[in-house]
Amino acid sequence: MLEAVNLSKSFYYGLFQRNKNDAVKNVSFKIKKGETLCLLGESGCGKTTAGMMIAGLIKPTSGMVLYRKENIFKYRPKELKKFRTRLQIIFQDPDTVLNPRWIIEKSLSEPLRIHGLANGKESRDRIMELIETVGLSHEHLNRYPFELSGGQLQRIILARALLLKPDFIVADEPTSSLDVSVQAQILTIFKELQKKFQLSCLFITHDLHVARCIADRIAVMYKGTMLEEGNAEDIFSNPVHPYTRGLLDSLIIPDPEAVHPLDSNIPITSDRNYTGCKYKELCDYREQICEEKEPVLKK
Amino acid sequence: MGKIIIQRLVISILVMLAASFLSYFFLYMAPGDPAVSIIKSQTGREPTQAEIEIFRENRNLNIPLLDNITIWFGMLSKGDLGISVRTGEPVLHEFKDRFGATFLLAVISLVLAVLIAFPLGVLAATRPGSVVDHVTRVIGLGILSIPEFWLGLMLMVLFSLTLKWLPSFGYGTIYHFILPTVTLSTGMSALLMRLMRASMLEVLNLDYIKMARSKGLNRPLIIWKHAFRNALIPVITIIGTQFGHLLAGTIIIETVFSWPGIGKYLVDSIYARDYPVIQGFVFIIAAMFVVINLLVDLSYAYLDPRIRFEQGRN
Amino acid sequence: MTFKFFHKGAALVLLCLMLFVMISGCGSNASDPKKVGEKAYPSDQKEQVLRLGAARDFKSAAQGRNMVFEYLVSVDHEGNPVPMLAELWEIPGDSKTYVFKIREGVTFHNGTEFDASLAKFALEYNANNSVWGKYLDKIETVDGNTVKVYLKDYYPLFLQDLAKNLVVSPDAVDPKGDPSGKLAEYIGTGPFKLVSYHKDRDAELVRNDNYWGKKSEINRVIWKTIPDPHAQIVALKAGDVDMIGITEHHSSVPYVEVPAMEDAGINVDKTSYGRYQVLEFNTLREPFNDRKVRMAFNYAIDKEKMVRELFHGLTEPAYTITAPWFKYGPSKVNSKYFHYDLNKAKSLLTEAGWSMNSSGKLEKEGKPLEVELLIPAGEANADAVAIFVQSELKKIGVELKLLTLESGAAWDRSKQGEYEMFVHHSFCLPWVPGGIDIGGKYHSGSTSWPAAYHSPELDRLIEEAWLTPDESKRKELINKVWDILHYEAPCIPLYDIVKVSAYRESITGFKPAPTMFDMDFSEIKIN
Amino acid sequence: MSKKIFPKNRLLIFGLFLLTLLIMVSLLASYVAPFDPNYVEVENRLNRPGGKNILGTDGYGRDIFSRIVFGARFSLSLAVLVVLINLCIGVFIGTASGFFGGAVDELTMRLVDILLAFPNIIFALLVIGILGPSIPNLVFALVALGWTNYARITRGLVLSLKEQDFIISIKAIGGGDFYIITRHVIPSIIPFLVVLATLNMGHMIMSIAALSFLGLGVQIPTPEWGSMLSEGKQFIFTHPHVIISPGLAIIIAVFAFNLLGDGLRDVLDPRTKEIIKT
Amino acid sequence: MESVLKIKDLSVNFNSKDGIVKAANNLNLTIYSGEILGLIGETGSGKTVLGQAIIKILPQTARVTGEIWYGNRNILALGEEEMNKIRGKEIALIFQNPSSSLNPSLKIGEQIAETVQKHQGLNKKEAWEKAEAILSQVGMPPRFAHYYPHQYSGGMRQRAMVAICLACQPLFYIADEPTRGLDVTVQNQIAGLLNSIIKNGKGQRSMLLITHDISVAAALTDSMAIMYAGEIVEYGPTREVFKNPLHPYSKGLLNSHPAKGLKPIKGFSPSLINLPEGCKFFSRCSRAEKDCQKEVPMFGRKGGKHIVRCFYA
Repeated sequence: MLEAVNLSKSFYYGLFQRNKNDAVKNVSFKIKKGETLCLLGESGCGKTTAGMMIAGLIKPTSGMVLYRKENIFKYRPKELKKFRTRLQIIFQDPDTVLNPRWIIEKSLSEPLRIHGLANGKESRDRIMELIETVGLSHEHLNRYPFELSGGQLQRIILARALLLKPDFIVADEPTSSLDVSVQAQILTIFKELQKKFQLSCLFITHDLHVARCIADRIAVMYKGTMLEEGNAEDIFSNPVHPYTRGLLDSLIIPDPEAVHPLDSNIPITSDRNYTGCKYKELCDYREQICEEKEPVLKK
Repeated sequence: MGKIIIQRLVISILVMLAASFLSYFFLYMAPGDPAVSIIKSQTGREPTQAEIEIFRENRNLNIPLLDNITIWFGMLSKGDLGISVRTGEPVLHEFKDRFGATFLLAVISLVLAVLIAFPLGVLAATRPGSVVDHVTRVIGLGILSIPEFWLGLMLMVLFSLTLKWLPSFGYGTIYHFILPTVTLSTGMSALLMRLMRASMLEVLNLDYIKMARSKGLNRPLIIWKHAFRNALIPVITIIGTQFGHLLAGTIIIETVFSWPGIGKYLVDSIYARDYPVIQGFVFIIAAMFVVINLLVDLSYAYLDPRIRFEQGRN
Repeated sequence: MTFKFFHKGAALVLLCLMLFVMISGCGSNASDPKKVGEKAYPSDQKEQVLRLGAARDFKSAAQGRNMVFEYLVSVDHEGNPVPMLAELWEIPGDSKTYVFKIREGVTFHNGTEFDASLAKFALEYNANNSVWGKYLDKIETVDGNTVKVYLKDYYPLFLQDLAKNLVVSPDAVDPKGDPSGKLAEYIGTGPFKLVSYHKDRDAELVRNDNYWGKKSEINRVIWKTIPDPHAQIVALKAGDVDMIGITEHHSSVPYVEVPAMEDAGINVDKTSYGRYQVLEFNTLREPFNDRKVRMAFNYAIDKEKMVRELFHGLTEPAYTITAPWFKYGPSKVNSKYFHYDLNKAKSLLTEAGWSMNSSGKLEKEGKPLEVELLIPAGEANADAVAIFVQSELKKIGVELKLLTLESGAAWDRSKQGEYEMFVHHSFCLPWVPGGIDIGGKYHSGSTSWPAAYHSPELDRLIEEAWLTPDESKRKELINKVWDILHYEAPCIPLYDIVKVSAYRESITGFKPAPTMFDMDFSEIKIN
Repeated sequence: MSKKIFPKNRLLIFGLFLLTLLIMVSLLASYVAPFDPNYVEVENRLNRPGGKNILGTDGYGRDIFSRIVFGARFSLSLAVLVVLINLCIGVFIGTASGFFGGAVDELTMRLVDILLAFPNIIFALLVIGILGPSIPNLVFALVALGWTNYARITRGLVLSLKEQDFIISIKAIGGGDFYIITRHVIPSIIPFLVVLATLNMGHMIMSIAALSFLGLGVQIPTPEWGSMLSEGKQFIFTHPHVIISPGLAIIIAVFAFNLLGDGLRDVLDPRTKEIIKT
Repeated sequence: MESVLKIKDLSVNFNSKDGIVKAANNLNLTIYSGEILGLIGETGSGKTVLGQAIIKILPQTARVTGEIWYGNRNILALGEEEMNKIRGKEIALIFQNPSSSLNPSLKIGEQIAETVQKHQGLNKKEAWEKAEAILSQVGMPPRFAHYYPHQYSGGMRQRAMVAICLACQPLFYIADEPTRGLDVTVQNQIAGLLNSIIKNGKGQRSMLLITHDISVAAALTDSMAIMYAGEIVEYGPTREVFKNPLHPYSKGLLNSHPAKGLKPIKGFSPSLINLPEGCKFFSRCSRAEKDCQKEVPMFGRKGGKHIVRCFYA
């Protein structure tokens, strides 16, 4: 369905663009139809950049994104516009995704207008249908975004994403700015809809709990590189990479009876680019080879 | 930071050269002959053709445009800006003899404006919605609506003509400074006060001010140590850019108060088509902008460590 | 990398340093302890200090230079050459050779005695900057106080030109002793010595006690630069200066202020130097190619009213092209003067084919009579005159449009004949007034005024007049020239631009100088 | 929302009132003014205020009140013209360089830096000193530098908008650049531009007056406030009324725009405050 | 156990352009020495307001009524000067967003030292030495005192924030969402740090932990209060509340967590401007009856310290 092949993105900055920052380095994965791949990582690990590349919004420095075996960065404008109806993206902060000066209905009908797919009553019917699917009612349509809560907005955005009947969704931390109870609502709806519309999904998150709920497969990212990828169950039950293991170990469970992995020591890591394994500074299993070579993903 | 400064300097020098060439080029292309204007201003009549030719020959006005530019470059590399067509004296001297007066006027006005504006701005910001705040706001807005030259004239009528307290023109004693500096600093202080208020209000609403309060610090300490310094940063930029307006303001004020500065001389030189003076003055003024902007950048770095270390972090 | 350079106060120190350098480097003049013209020089009996309020910087004003420098030959009020540093001169034979007898007992301010060789130097120095230099063959010193100048051709204005040529010491130019050098130091022979000078601010002069002529009572002259005329008046009223207006070659004291000044007990002197403000016509274009229209315009303007209302009756309306009392002035014009006469103006226009339409405007073949008056920016009183003339012409159905152009651009227009009417003023001494010299305004060789009135007859008369060395024949020819010009009405003379000097009551013995470029302090006293 | 805020902002209302008054006066100048503003009657010159000339007469006997009334028409329309031209150029360039970035952006922004560094009065002085005083030259001198501020602010706004999720999301939906700019970007920055232009109006009126005062503005005898001051300056010590009333007219007009701009800034969008500082 | 802070009938209202925001309604809460009390609630439930009300740094538009007893002093009745002697010295507030709560133009050391200088009368040098000591106490090298906030990473900034609050060794801490926006590993570190501060306080120190994260609450708190729409709906020892949540909202909240089944509560939280009459949870509650809509339920005691504001719990 969709495949990322050796995606890399470097940002250049400074005088004469001499300094380089590898936001994403050699990331590859495949997503099958109806499957959810969860991109898991800490803030700043490059997962959002990877998501934007998948959605075709950022051009990679190297590598490609194949959608149904076609490189999306080689699309002609018309094909690209078509592709935009097939793939939708959901952002982290629902407050900012809709034009604050437009009423909800206008924002909702926008995709249809852009693609000239439907107008008038037809458009309104489709919107009504979707808006009810996400648990809202027509009274929300005449409101402005600031009049709605984050959870309601995220539903609207979900509805808008589905309006064009896409088959792929990139969801970039769609619930991280929401409260637990709202998060539960959104995730439930999301899962329902995914099943209903047979959606494939790239789900980006830093929350292990969420990943566990939603993912079929999980890819763990750290400082721009992918450290581990596998079935969600496998990753949670048998993490291989020391980083993944550390991540799982540090998970606090909402249960006062459990033993909590509280740890008040702080490791101070550097921000610089260096050779070797990205995780070496924090790794308990560090050896000489980690200093020298960057390990590659293996099965 | 260092790199940014170097980058800026390089661009600025190009800008300086471009600006002075452009002004020269425009003057060269414009109608009017410096010989005519200058002889006219000295004798009060139009010169005859013969006189014009002699004058042009003597003041090197017959050199073609391009040659002139190369000559100017050559002189510039020796720190020479050429000779005024009008007075026959080196442009640099002409500038130096007049700049002191303009500079003093500008700097005293700026200092005066800052001394008035900052405390008032802070006062208004710390009491938003109070009488002080409303009054300063309306008065500030009103003052900003007064044309400087008109204010100068009115002050002159009031303090020189009617009350006979202050000299209306001239240069020399401290009394001569009062009217021009008050005129110049009035508008500027209103502007800076409003800026200071806005900036201060913004800062006072930030989390770290709450944090400072939660530490039990006294109000004056919070206002001056925590808020003022951070509020100053955007204001400093404006002061930097305002320097240009200050210079522009002095040009008008100099004509109103007969101030012996560069403003009036520049205006006269434009009319006299005194190419070397215009070219040289524009170059120097541009150079001053570079210095001012540099100072603004430096004070930025002094005030805002985020900028100081920007390059250092990565 | 952290930027160590900015440790704590380093930036602040740097800032202060730069400010300090800027102030100390550029403000050095400002900190001059000497307060020129202030109470430091009390005007008591022992020392007479005259403080002049001047619009211009001392060195850029001819009046300033002429306190320090003198000429070989000067001119009187009418324009006759009179002796100055040359006691007398002879023009033997062919009128191309001039023999100057140098005055004895004249010394430069630096003590060197002025003699024939220094006169020769001064002549050579000036030849480089003067029109007569083009005619110069050679200069010889005959003996210690005789200089002989040989011209290649007859040049009628040689003596008048000398009245603009400063006699400078060889030590005054840079490089010293080089006739093609430039004036660097103020070393002259004049009645005052320059002792201090601040550009655009002030200059201080002391009396030259070795002066050859009548020494002034004034010990010290302070020249204060006050560009704004109103500021000058305030200064005069406040007693900061003793005299204003005298330092300018035009009227810098606004006429409107004069009555109030007189009321305040200030003495005001109004001297005519024969400089008239005029409106030039473009005689090559419609409608001013028609003499009748030009005459009609002359009749249509009430100059009496203009002078009375706009200029407080301080000056006289002008009816001749330049002052009649000049040596070569239009003193014997046969034509009638164009005194204000609306009916005549109207009938002349009707004769010229312009008729009144229903809306009260003149038109000819459907074309309205619209004229543009070009005003060079900065021309004194031009705006007032323009607005007045506009309202006057409106009364005869003429629409006058006003166009102010930067004076360089306006001058260019005049050179190309691209104007209809032009606010201008006539020349004054020591130049030939009235534009009737060869290459002057009314000579077809004029490069500046190709659209002024020209005719072959006029050209012939002008050329003949100036090429004859015979003074009486020249006068006769010039009278003919004036006759033609006043018949043709090539311009509208408006009024005499009198020079207004104002001085405090304490000053007595004020005497206007012969030309507006000089000042005469020989009789002045401060009581 | 607006109902609640407007009555609170009394200054805004006052500014609006002043401005309406000004616009009415300038539109109905021929009815408001008792005399022809250019009617010269030298016998009647320099009359003190009162009598048949409410504000007195000037040095040529023209009615000052009538000249101020006609001057309002002139000053306002010229300022509006300049501001509109600046706005259009600035918004066009600012949007283009902010949205598309790259070398064009780099180049225009350097140009803006250069032009911003140039004090605009000095520049106008150069331009008009060289080209001569006339209305087209005046407009040119004020436009040549005036657009830069709009361009800079528009660019800043567009840059921050461009990074906002709602713009990116429309890109992701398939909206083209032109669609995004015309439907989302420009409408979003209009409130800022309105405030900026209103505040700039006052500034422009003052600049025009200042240039006219220096004799670089309009042709005589056009009634314009700055040139009235310039003409009246010679009477400052004898007949100050000649320069007091045109000065007050300028202040009232500028004050009206400042009040309006300031009030609008508060009302339209709290974020405007941060971006438009002065 | 001795009570440190007693909040009685505290209400906080704000005037906004859209109406009166009722951020807190009749809150009653007691914090005992040595304990960490968790205040759990969602965004907009008024929990942050409570924290700032205790230390009296709410904006001037806030209207606060009720009593807050700190020892034998009613904080709400204290003047600004007396309050300044308590702030930072006896009660410290750990802010939720360290990047914006640290003054960007002052070194971290200075920001710690100025508190010490103010409350302990030390001179500048001594205060700086103390600041370095405190930094190492929260696990950072003393040289970091000379760094500016932007040179710190997110987790380090939160540590610096804790260090500032720790400077005068106050006895009562208010931690406002201290783990929000941090990565999992860093969250653990900060949680661990806060835990150790209280646990090392020999029973003298106590903390009000304001959070929306029930995992953190589970890990740190001794007792917890659950807030909904400006009201406390349930209070009790943490273990009991987790084991046996009584209020329908508490149940829903706990069950919403992905690790606990991801079972959402239906509907949306009410806005604090238009609060419904009666039980605020009425419209979302599955067990609601008619009277819930009319009357605000009072607290009912359900064994020990566990109390709940529900008619049917």
